[in-house]
Amino acid sequence: MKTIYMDYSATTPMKPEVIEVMTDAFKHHYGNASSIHHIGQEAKVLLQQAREQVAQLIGAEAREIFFTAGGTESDNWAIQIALETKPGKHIITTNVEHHAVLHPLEALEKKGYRVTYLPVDEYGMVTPEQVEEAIEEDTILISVMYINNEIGSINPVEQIAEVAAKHGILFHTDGVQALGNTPIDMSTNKISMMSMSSHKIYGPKGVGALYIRKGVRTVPLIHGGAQERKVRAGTENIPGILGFAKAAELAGASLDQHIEKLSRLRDKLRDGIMNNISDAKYNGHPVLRHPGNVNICFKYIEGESLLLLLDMKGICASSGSACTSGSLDPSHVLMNIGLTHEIAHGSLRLTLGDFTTEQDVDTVIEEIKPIVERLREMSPLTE
Amino acid sequence: MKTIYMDYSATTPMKPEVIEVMTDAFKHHYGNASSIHHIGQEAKVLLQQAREQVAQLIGAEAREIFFTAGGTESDNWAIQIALETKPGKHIITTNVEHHAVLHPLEALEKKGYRVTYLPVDEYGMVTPEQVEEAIEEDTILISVMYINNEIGSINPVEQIAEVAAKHGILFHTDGVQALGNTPIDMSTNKISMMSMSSHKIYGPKGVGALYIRKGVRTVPLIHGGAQERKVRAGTENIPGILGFAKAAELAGASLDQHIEKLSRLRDKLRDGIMNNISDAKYNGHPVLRHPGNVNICFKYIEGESLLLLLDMKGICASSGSACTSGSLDPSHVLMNIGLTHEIAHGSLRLTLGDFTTEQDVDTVIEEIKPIVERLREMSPLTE
Amino acid sequence: MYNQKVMDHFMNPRNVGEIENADGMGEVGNLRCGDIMRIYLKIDPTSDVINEIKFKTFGCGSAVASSSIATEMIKGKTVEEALQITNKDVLRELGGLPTIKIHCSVLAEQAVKAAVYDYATKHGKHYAALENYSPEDDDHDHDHGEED
Amino acid sequence: MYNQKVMDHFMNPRNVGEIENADGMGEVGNLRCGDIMRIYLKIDPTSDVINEIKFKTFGCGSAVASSSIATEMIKGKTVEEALQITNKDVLRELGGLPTIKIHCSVLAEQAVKAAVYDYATKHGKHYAALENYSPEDDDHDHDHGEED
Ligand SMILES: Cc1ncc(COP(=O)(O)O)c(C=O)c1O
Ligand SMILES: Cc1ncc(COP(=O)(O)O)c(C=O)c1O
Repeated sequence: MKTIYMDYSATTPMKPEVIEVMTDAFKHHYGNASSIHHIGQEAKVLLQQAREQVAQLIGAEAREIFFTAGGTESDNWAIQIALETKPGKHIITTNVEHHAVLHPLEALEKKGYRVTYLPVDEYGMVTPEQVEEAIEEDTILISVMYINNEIGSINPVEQIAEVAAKHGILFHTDGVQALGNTPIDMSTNKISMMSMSSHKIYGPKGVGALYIRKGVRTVPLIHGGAQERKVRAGTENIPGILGFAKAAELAGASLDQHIEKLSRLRDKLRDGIMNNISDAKYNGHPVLRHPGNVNICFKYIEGESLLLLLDMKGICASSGSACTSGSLDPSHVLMNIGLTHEIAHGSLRLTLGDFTTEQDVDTVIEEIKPIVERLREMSPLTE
Repeated sequence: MKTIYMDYSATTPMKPEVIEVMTDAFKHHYGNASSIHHIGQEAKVLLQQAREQVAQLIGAEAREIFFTAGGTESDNWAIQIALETKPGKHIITTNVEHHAVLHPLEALEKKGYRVTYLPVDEYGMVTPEQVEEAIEEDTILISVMYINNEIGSINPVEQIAEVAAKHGILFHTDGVQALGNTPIDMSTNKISMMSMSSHKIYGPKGVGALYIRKGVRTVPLIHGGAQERKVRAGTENIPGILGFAKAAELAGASLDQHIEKLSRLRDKLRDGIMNNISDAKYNGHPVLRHPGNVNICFKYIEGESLLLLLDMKGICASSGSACTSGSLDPSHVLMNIGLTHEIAHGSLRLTLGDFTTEQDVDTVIEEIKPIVERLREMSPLTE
Repeated sequence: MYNQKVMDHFMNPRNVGEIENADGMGEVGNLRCGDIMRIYLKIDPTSDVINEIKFKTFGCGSAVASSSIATEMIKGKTVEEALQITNKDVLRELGGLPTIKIHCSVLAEQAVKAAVYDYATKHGKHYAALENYSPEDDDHDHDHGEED
Repeated sequence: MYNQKVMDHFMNPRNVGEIENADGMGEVGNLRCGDIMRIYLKIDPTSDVINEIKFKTFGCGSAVASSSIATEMIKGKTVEEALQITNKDVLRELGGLPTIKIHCSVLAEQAVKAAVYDYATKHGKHYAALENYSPEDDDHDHDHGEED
């Protein structure tokens, strides 16, 4: 059975060009970039090129890119930077952030910090005005995600960055889902820090970066050797970084087509499902949206069952149901956009990417209806 | 010109079997192990197998292995665990630890913690008695490296672990250089935590692990998703972890031969150099030593110059000279085993590994003498 | 995630449906947690044998599988026998469930009890195993635990 | 790490060696920091032209290269001309050094000054450029800075 992968927001398959760069690096560029000999120095040169490639994708300077082990580490680090370089005990964020932002902040609350979790609107978005109103005397950081990973809505981060800059407060955005899926230009905005992750843009796992605007004071989260200009210790993962850079280069070269193609397939998928199946709710913003994200709640059924039956047809998807989130409640994102438990449990996230075909979309539209019907027949909620 | 790589302690080339496992994973196992669909579930199964493979190399249980992004993160994390789970303000370590241990501890000193840096003997080693004497009322952690990365001496960590256990104090060891280079059996010792790094055992960079003995309370350093039993967030780097596991498997299968072969080549290299060149000092313990480590100081010359000239002959090595450490002083390890600046600046570390040949050793013995002589002729210190 | 037996019962659930004019009907679980299980029974009044059983479940794979296997285990048994079946039996029969899904087997046990209780109440029957039973306690203990 | 010109001067250093009965000899740097540079001069007493220059250096690649290029720059120049040469000139001539190695070029400038001072002292000469010079200040400013 053919696999139809529609879980690109969870992680992407790697592009063949990326795999090629990495296997080449595995064989030929194994050096430690801190070493003086030629094997080390070659690695160092490649590292710098990679930094430039990643910088280019977001209109940044190479020295504003600091490589990490992924989006989660970048999020944690950005918070740590605010903590250690700014006096103050208050942080502003939203109630639909990724756990990589929420959980470190919750840990801080236990240590005496105050965190304002801004409520979002029905699309999962906040406004610059909301952010401004929440600012207090001792606010040290505003962190608002760029694109929501579950429902795909795009926040007005550039305007929020303006607000933060006006008040002299650091502004961090979790850009993990935004990178390669929307144009980002650091040379024209005021974002202080942005988290990125390679495995969401067809690069390898275990690599990411934190953009830190020049002038922003930096401290390490991971202490040790003098790598990454002394603020992120650990032998540089050169093959991984080169893979990330290649993925960034490819993403930059085809960003417009990527967005155009995915948006079209996304809307086709949405329409195909919404026109065919009743008692369904489309989540997230209709327009200001991740180009590959479709998120729909089907009444009367539970998400995990839906995923399992889809999987039997080779279709890979995800859900914010309690059962898949491994917790008591459905995902905090679905709850915080105001869904009831009843609806939220039946959520389905289909995320498209560069290997998604028209045929894939047609197949999913076709397969999903009988599956939903079958589960509804089994459900005590359908009357 | 042929490259003769003798910098295995900085990082190792990857074994072909490891590259194969990883490229296969890149193509076929790109799933997010948290996903419910088959692509994710396959990844999860492989992750568990990998955990078992790494556990096996050190006689641990799979659930005692927590994957990280490398040795540095593991070191930082182990310290964080002690910090957050134990009341007390005192930590014991040695003055020859890797920066991945020393720098986080220095950061803690600024926050009011007291750190005892035990002085080492001429070989860079501490005794269990020394450790025991340093224990205070509120000692929360003892961290002593297993094998020193510069001079290769092996500390009596099992006995130190006994001392720690007797006093009910957590014992962490930086095992980055020990893994795959000396037999380790967690089932017969009392080490609480041990840091490991994949790229030192012919695996990929950007992957490592922290061994945490069952029963030791754990908290995250990197907060976020529920990966690694909720204590190390971030999408699992499955291909990297599989590569690490493969490397661990290979290391385990040939540990005895590896140690035997390297020790022989190491001693041959040492003798070849020491018998040929006067005014040289062999650093580190003569017997209790990393099987591939040769560390020699040549009087009257400076390490970086030596490395550059060796590199011109294709020989990759490292040095603890000030110039290569990027700081004012020669490496803290060389200074703390009691060397004078004069001698310490002329240090050379040659580290051998599985791809080192007899021929390589012969070549290095032959090439190094004229280079040392040439630099000595140029030196104002040679009279 | 799930073993073959669980998947089989999820993919091909036995006894799905409703029984019109059922002798007993029980529903447990709640929407908040995302599992609701309803069981219908037809019981021979003289022999007390469960002749027919059907279920409807809203929930995850293991909730469906637990319902399915529980109905299979109970079918043809007397009510007293059926009441002896615990979530442990359901688990054993399924060949195990992931830790965070154990509560689904509890739900199945409770759904059976609730349906029998309904039958007993309506038909004036008394069962020792229902002595301390109260439908309000139904809400299964919902600790999803830690993932393995 | 180093550009081709630096590597060339490191690999093939010009004017390595000693001058017996040198007219001036200067040594700067210290062992602690790992760089010591010694320069020997032969100077024509009437024209004040530096006829011969040799150096011996203990230090890293850039220390050797700085010594080598400095001796090349100075050879054949008058003492006054030689004293005008600063570490910036040495750096420019080398085509640059990594930030943490800049101090090596400073060392070269100071070694020349020290050697000329020695000559001046021994031969009773006075040079405007040495007016404020004192050999004790020799110790070059040793901030290795941050790596790029
Ligand atoms: C919005 C968002 N932030 C952070 C992360 C974490 O990134 P990583 O898995 O690279 O640690 C993810 C994905 O998992 C994400 O979607
Ligand atoms: C003893 C020791 N500890 C820690 C590390 C850091 O490991 P990594 O480079 O994987 O972060 C190294 C190597 O760099 C090491 O040799």
